[in-house]
Amino acid sequence: EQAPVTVFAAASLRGALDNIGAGYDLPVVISYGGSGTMARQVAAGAQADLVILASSTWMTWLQNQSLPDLSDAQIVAQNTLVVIAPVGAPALEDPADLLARLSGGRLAMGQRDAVPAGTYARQWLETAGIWSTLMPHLAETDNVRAALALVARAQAALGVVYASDAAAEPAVEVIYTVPEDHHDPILYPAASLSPAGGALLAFILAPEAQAVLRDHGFAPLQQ
Amino acid sequence: MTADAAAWQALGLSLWVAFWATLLAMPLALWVAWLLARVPFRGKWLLNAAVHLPLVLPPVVTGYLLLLSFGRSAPLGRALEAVGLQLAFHWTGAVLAAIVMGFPLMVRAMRLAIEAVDPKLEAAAATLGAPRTHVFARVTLPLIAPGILAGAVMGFAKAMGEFGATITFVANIPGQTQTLPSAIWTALQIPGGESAALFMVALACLVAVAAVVISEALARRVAARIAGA
Amino acid sequence: MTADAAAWQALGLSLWVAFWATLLAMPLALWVAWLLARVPFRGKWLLNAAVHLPLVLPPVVTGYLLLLSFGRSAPLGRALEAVGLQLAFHWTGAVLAAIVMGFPLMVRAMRLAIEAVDPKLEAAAATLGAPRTHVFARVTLPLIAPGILAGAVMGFAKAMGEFGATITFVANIPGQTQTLPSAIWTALQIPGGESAALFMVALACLVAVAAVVISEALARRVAARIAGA
Amino acid sequence: MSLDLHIKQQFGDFALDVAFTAGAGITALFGRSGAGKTTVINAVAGLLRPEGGHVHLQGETLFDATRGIFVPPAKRQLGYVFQDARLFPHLSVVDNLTFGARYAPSGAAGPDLADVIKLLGLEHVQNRAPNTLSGGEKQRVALGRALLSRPRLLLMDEPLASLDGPRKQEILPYLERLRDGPLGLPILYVSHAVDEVARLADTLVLVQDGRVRADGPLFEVMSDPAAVPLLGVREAGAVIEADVLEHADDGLSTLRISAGQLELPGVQAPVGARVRLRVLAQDVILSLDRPDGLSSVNILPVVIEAVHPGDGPGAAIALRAGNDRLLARVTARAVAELRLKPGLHCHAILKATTVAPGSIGR
Amino acid sequence: MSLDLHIKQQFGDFALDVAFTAGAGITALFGRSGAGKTTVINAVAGLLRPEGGHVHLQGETLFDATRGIFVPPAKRQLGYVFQDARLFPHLSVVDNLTFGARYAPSGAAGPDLADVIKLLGLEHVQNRAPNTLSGGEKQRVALGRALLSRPRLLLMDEPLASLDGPRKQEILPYLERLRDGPLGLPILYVSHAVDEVARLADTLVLVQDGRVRADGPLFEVMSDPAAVPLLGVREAGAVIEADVLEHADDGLSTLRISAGQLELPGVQAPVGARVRLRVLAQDVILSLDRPDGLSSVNILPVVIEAVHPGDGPGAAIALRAGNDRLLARVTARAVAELRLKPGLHCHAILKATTVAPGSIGR
Ligand SMILES: Nc1ncnc2c1ncn2[C@@H]1O[C@H](COP(=O)(O)OP(=O)(O)OP(=O)(O)O)[C@@H](O)[C@H]1O
Ligand SMILES: Nc1ncnc2c1ncn2[C@@H]1O[C@H](COP(=O)(O)OP(=O)(O)OP(=O)(O)O)[C@@H](O)[C@H]1O
Ligand code: MOO
Ligand SMILES: [Mg+2]
Ligand SMILES: [Mg+2]
Repeated sequence: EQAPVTVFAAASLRGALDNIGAGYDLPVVISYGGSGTMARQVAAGAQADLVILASSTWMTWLQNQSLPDLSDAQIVAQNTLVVIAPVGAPALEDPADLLARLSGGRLAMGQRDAVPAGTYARQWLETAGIWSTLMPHLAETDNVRAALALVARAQAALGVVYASDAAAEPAVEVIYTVPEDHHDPILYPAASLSPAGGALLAFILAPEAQAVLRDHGFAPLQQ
Repeated sequence: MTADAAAWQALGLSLWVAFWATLLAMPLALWVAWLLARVPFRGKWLLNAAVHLPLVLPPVVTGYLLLLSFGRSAPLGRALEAVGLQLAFHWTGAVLAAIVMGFPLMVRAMRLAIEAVDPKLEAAAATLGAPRTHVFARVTLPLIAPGILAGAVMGFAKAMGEFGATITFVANIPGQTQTLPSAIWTALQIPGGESAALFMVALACLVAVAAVVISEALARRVAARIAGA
Repeated sequence: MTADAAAWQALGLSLWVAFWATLLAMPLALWVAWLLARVPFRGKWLLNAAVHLPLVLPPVVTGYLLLLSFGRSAPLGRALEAVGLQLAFHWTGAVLAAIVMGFPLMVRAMRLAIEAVDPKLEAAAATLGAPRTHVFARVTLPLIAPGILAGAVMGFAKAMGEFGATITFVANIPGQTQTLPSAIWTALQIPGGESAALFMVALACLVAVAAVVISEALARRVAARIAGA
Repeated sequence: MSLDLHIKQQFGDFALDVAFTAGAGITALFGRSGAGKTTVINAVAGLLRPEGGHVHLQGETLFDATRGIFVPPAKRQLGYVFQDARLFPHLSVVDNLTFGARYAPSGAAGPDLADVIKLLGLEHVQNRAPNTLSGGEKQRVALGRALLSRPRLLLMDEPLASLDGPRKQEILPYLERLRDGPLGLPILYVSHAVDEVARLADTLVLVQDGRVRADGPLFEVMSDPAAVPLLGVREAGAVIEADVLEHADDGLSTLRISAGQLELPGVQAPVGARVRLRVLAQDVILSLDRPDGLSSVNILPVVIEAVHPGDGPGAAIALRAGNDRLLARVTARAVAELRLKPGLHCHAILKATTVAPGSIGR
Repeated sequence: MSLDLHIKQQFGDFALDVAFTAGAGITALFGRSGAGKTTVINAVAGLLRPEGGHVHLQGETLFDATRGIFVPPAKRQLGYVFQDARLFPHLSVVDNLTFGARYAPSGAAGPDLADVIKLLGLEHVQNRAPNTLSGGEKQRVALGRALLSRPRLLLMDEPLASLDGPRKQEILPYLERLRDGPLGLPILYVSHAVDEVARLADTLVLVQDGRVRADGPLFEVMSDPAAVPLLGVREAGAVIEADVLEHADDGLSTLRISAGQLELPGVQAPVGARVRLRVLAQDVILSLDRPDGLSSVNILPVVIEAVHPGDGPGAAIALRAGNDRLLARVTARAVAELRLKPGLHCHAILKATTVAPGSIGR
C-alpha cells in the first residue's frame, strides 16, 4: 500500500480533478470544499499535500499565513464565465436582454461576495451596466454548482456559471460567453505542502492533465 | 450599504423569519407531539421517522428537497404561487425551511412534556364533564407549558441558526433572503471578513441569551404557580 | 473506488462517529441537564445560553470556532495532539463536532425529563437513607429513561446529519473524514451526481427509521414496566 | 335513581365479578383493601372499560359489553371523588372547585361555590395552589369539585379517610342533606369506616375478593349475624328507624321505636321526622330484670331470637324489640350464667349516647 | 429514645410553633386537618428546614436554627411512611420494599423481607408495579418499605387511613411489638383515629392551629375532660393499666386494676403482663346500686370526682376507681335524676367488650 496524496481542492474542480487523480500513479484523496474553507483548513494545519483554490485572493491570504512548507502558488487552471439556460434556448445576443429573457424568473449565480464565481458575475454585470436592474431578480447560491443545478432543474430561468460547469451538465445550454475582460481573470492557483504534493502539482501542470481539464470545459492556460 | 447595515438587515430578517417559523410551527408540532404521545395508530413509526428526518439529512439535502417540492417548476410550488404565496427565493421560504428544520426539536420537547402528564388528571377532568378538547386546553396544555416553552425556544434558536436548508431553498440574496447565518457565512468567505463575521456572531449570541433568559423567566413563573410560591 | 463503495464507507464512518458522539455526550449532557434543572447557582443563564449556542450559530461558524480552538496550530489542539488525540481533520474531530451540535438537543430532552420527576419521590429515597448519588442513580435516572432515550435519539440523529461544522472542522477527506452528509454534498457537486446522492439519502433515511423504531421499542418497554403491563 | 350494574374484569390472577342494583339514596361499597371497590367505581365512571357486563343508570345504558355500548366519562355526568385527590396542580383551589361548573346541565340545581367553600372550611385556602394544601384539605377540595359539577350520581372513594372526626361530623350531615334534599342526589360510597356506612347508607354492598358477599337494604345486611366477620366484630350492630316525638329543653329528644321510647341527645331532625339509629352489638347490655337507678334510661323489653356462638369468647345474640331486630354481643360466660336462649324475654340496656342519630331518606 | 423538638415555620398566614418532648414508645400527633402535623413530621425527617427551632434525637442534634445545624434526611436514619404512599413507580413491590435495606446500619436488627410481606399481606402483589395496586395495598407497601430500612425512629403520617378494620387489627399489634420488642422502635405517629391513638400511643400531643394544646402521657391527656372537644365527644375516655391474672378456658381473661377485677375477652398478653385498657366515656354506665343479672360482669365501685357539664345535653363525669381515673359521659337529665355530684359513691358498669386490650410499653 502506497501512502496516498491528499489534496484540498475547490469544489468546482470536482469531476476534472477526480479524473486526473485516477490517472496518477499514487492514490489521490481529494477533500472538496469552498475555497475559503480550504484555505483556512490548510492554515490550521490540515495534512494536505496540495491545495488548489478557485480564488486568487484566498491564495494570497494563504501565502501570507507563513506556513513553512507552503510552496509558491502556481496557476493550474483557468475558466470562463458563461450564461446558461435550459437546453433548447436561443442564444443571448445582448446582455441587455437578460432581464427580458428572465421573464419573471431568476438569474442563478454564486453569492456575489462569498462565491468567487458570483463575484466575477457581479463584476461583469456591473461592467455591462445592468447590475442594479438585475439585483432584484437574482438567486445567489452558496456555490456555483448549486446555481448550475437551479437552471438544470428549471428553478431559475438563467444562470451565470463557469464554462466547466456548463460542460458537465447536459440539461443546460450555454447561451452567452462573457468576455474575459469584463471581470478579473478566473484563475485556479495551487500550492504544495510536501514533495508528494509538489510531484502531483507537476503532474497536473503536465499536458496530459491539462487536456483532461480542457475536456471538462476549463480554458487553456495562458502562460 | 455598509457591512454593519447589512448585518442589522440580516438580523432583522432572521428575527422576523424565526418569529413566524416558531409561531406557525407550534400548533402543528403540538398536534404531532400529541399524536405521537397519546394516540395509537398504524404507521405511527412512519410519522415518527418522518419527523426526525430533517435531523438526519444534511440540511442542504432538506433544502434541495424543499426546492424540488415547492420550487417554481414543481406543481405544488406553482399552485402556491398562483394564490400569491411564493416560497422559493423568498423570505417565506426561509420560514418554511426553519419550520421543517426546527420541527423535530419542537415535537420532541412537547412530546416529552405530554408523556409526563399524569393521565389520571385528564381522566379526572373527563369525569367533571369536560370534552376531549377542553381536557386538552384546560388541563394538558397548561401542564405542558414548560415543554411548549422549551420547544418554542429550541425552534426559535434553530430558526435563528438555520443555514444549509435556507441557503439552498431561498438562496442568499442580501436584503431579500440573506439571514444572519447566511450573512455570517458570506463574511467568512472573504479574506479578512472575520471581524464582520464576529460582529454578527455576537449579535446571534445576544439573541440566544435573550431568548434563553426570557423563556427561563416564563418557565419559572409557570413552575412557581404550580409550586404555590 | 466506486461511488457505491464510497457511500458505504461514508455510512460506516457516520455510524461510527454518531455512536461515539452519542455515547460520549450522554453523561455530560445528563450532568448539565441536571445542573440546569435542579441546582440553583449564579450564572446559570450563562451555561444555559452557552448550551443553546450551537443551535443559534450557523454550523460553519461552530466548525470554524472548533478549528480555531482545537486546530493543529491552536495551543489546545497542540496539547491534545501531544497526548495522542488529534481532533482537527480526524474522525475524532467529527465526533467532537457532532457532540457540540447535538448537545442542546440532548440537554433539553433530559432536562425536561428531570423537571418532570416528582421531587417527593427523591425525598422519599433520601429518607430511606440513600445518599444523593444513589437517589439519582436509583430513582431519578430510571424515571427519566424516556428523556435520556429521547436525547440519545436526537443526538444520534443530529450526529448522522451534521454537515456544516463537521466539514469545516475535519474537512471532507474520503475514507478518513467524509461522513455521509459530506459525501452527499460532494455528490451534489457534480452534475448528474443526484442519483449517487439519492442512494445515500436513502441510506440516511433507513438509519433514521431504524433509530426511531429501536428507541420507541425501548421506550415502550420502560413505560410498560411503570404501567405494570 | 336506579343503578344496575354487572362488572367483569380480570387483572392478572385477580378476578372481579360484581353485580348489584342500587336504588335511591346512598349505596355503600364495603370491603377489605384490594377487594375491588375502586375498580367497580371506575367502571361506573367510565374510566375503566370492563371486559364484560353492563352499567345501567336511570334506564340509560352507560356500558354494555355485548352490545358494544360505552358512553365516555365526560358524557356520563357523574361526580367522582377520587381515592387520591387528583387536584389540578396548575389551578388554584377556587379554579379547581369550579372546573366542572361550565359542563353542568344548564339550570341544574345544587350548591354554589360559596356554600361549598363554607361547608368544607376552605375559606383560608381558596386562592392557594393545591401543592401547598394538607392531606385533608386536598380531599375536601376534591369533594367540593365533584359537587359543583352538579352530577346526577356522586361516586365517592373513601372521601373522608383523611379527615378528622369533627370535620367528618360536619360533612356527613351535609351528604345526608344532599341525598334527602330536593336534589335527592344518589351516592355510591366506598368506605372502610362502618360508622360512616351505618350512618349514611341505604343500601349496603359487601364486596370480598372481587365478589359480592351480601347486599341489600342497610338494616338487613347490618343486622345479619353472618355479616359480622365481614364488617368486623367491633362494628357489627343493627340499624333501626325511629320517629321523633319531642325535643325537651335539656337537649334530650324522645323518639319512638316499635318497642317503646328512647331518649337521645343531639337529634337534629324536627318533631315528626323519621330518623335512623345505629345500635352497635357491643353497646347492648342484656339484663334479666328491668334494672333501676342507672344513668342510662333507655331500657327496652326484648325477646331473644337466636344465639350465635362466635369463634372466640363472644356470642352474637339476635334480639327482637317490637318489630325491630337488634344485635347484642355478650361473652359466652354470660350466655351460660344468664342462661340466654331463644324465646327468653329480657331487657336491653342501650347507652343513650351510643346511637348515632341521622335523618333518613325516603 | 428521646425526641426533643421545637419547630417554627410560617406559611403565608399559617404560623406553626410546636414544641414537645417525647420519650420511648409511641408518640401520637393528633389534630384536625391542617393543624400542622405533616409539617412537624417533615421537619423531623429533614424534608423541611424550618425557619426556627431545633430537633434533638437521642442527644444528637438533627437541626438547630441558631447554630445552623441541619443534618440531611439521608443521614438521619428515620423511616417515614408518607401520607401519600410515594412508592417508586419504576420498581416492583419487592424492589420498593428493599430499597432502603442497603443503607441500614450493618447488623441492625429488625424484620426481614419475608416477615414484612407476610404481615402486610403482600404475597400476591410482590412482583407487581405500584401503579396496579389498590389504595390500601400501596399504603401497606409504604409501611413495609420504611420498616425494612431499619430506622431508629419511625415517622408515620396516617399510615392506616385507607386500611380496612381487620387489616388494621393485624397491623396494630405488630406496631406494638416493634415498640415493645428488643428493637424498642420509637414511633412518631400522626392519626385522626382516636382508637388507634388510644391503643398505641404512650405520649399524646394535641395540635391545634399550629400550636400544642395539650401533651403528655396518654393516660393523662386522654382522661383530661378539657381534651374532650379536641378529641371529639364520641372518642373521649380514659386509658388505664391492668395486670393479666388468668386466662380461662372460655376465652375470658381476668385482669386486675387498682379498683378490682375485670373479665375481658381476647387478651393476648401472657399472665403477669401489664396491659392497657381503653374505656370510652360513652361506654361507662353509672348505677347508684350494684346491679344484678346483667350480661356485663364488669362492675366497679367508683367515686365521682367532678361533674363537667358540656355544651350540649351531655355531661362528663370524672371518676376515681381505686388509683385510676375514668371518664363517664351521661346526659344532663341523668345527672339531675340520679343527683350525681362530687363525692358520691356509685358503680360503673363497663361493657366487657368495649375495652381495647393491648400490651403496653415501658
Ligand atoms: N392493572 C392491574 N393489574 C393487576 N392487578 C390490578 C390492577 N388494577 C387493580 N388490580 C388489583 O385488583 C384488586 C382490586 O383493586 P381495587 O383498587 O379495586 O381495590 P379496592 O377495593 O379499591 O382496595 P383499597 O381499599 O385498598 O383501595 C387489587 O388487588 C389490585 O391489586
Ligand atoms: N407551602 C405552603 N404554603 C402555604 N401554606 C401551607 C404550605 N404548606 C402547608 N401549608 C398550610 O399549613 C397548614 C398545615 O399543613 P399540614 O400539612 O402540616 O397539615 P396536617 O396537620 O398534616 O393536615 P392533614 O391532617 O389535613 O394532613 C395547612 O393549613 C396548610 O394549608
Ligand atoms: O469552487 Mo467555488 O469556491 O464554489 O467557486
Ligand atoms: Mg380503592
Ligand atoms: Mg397531613
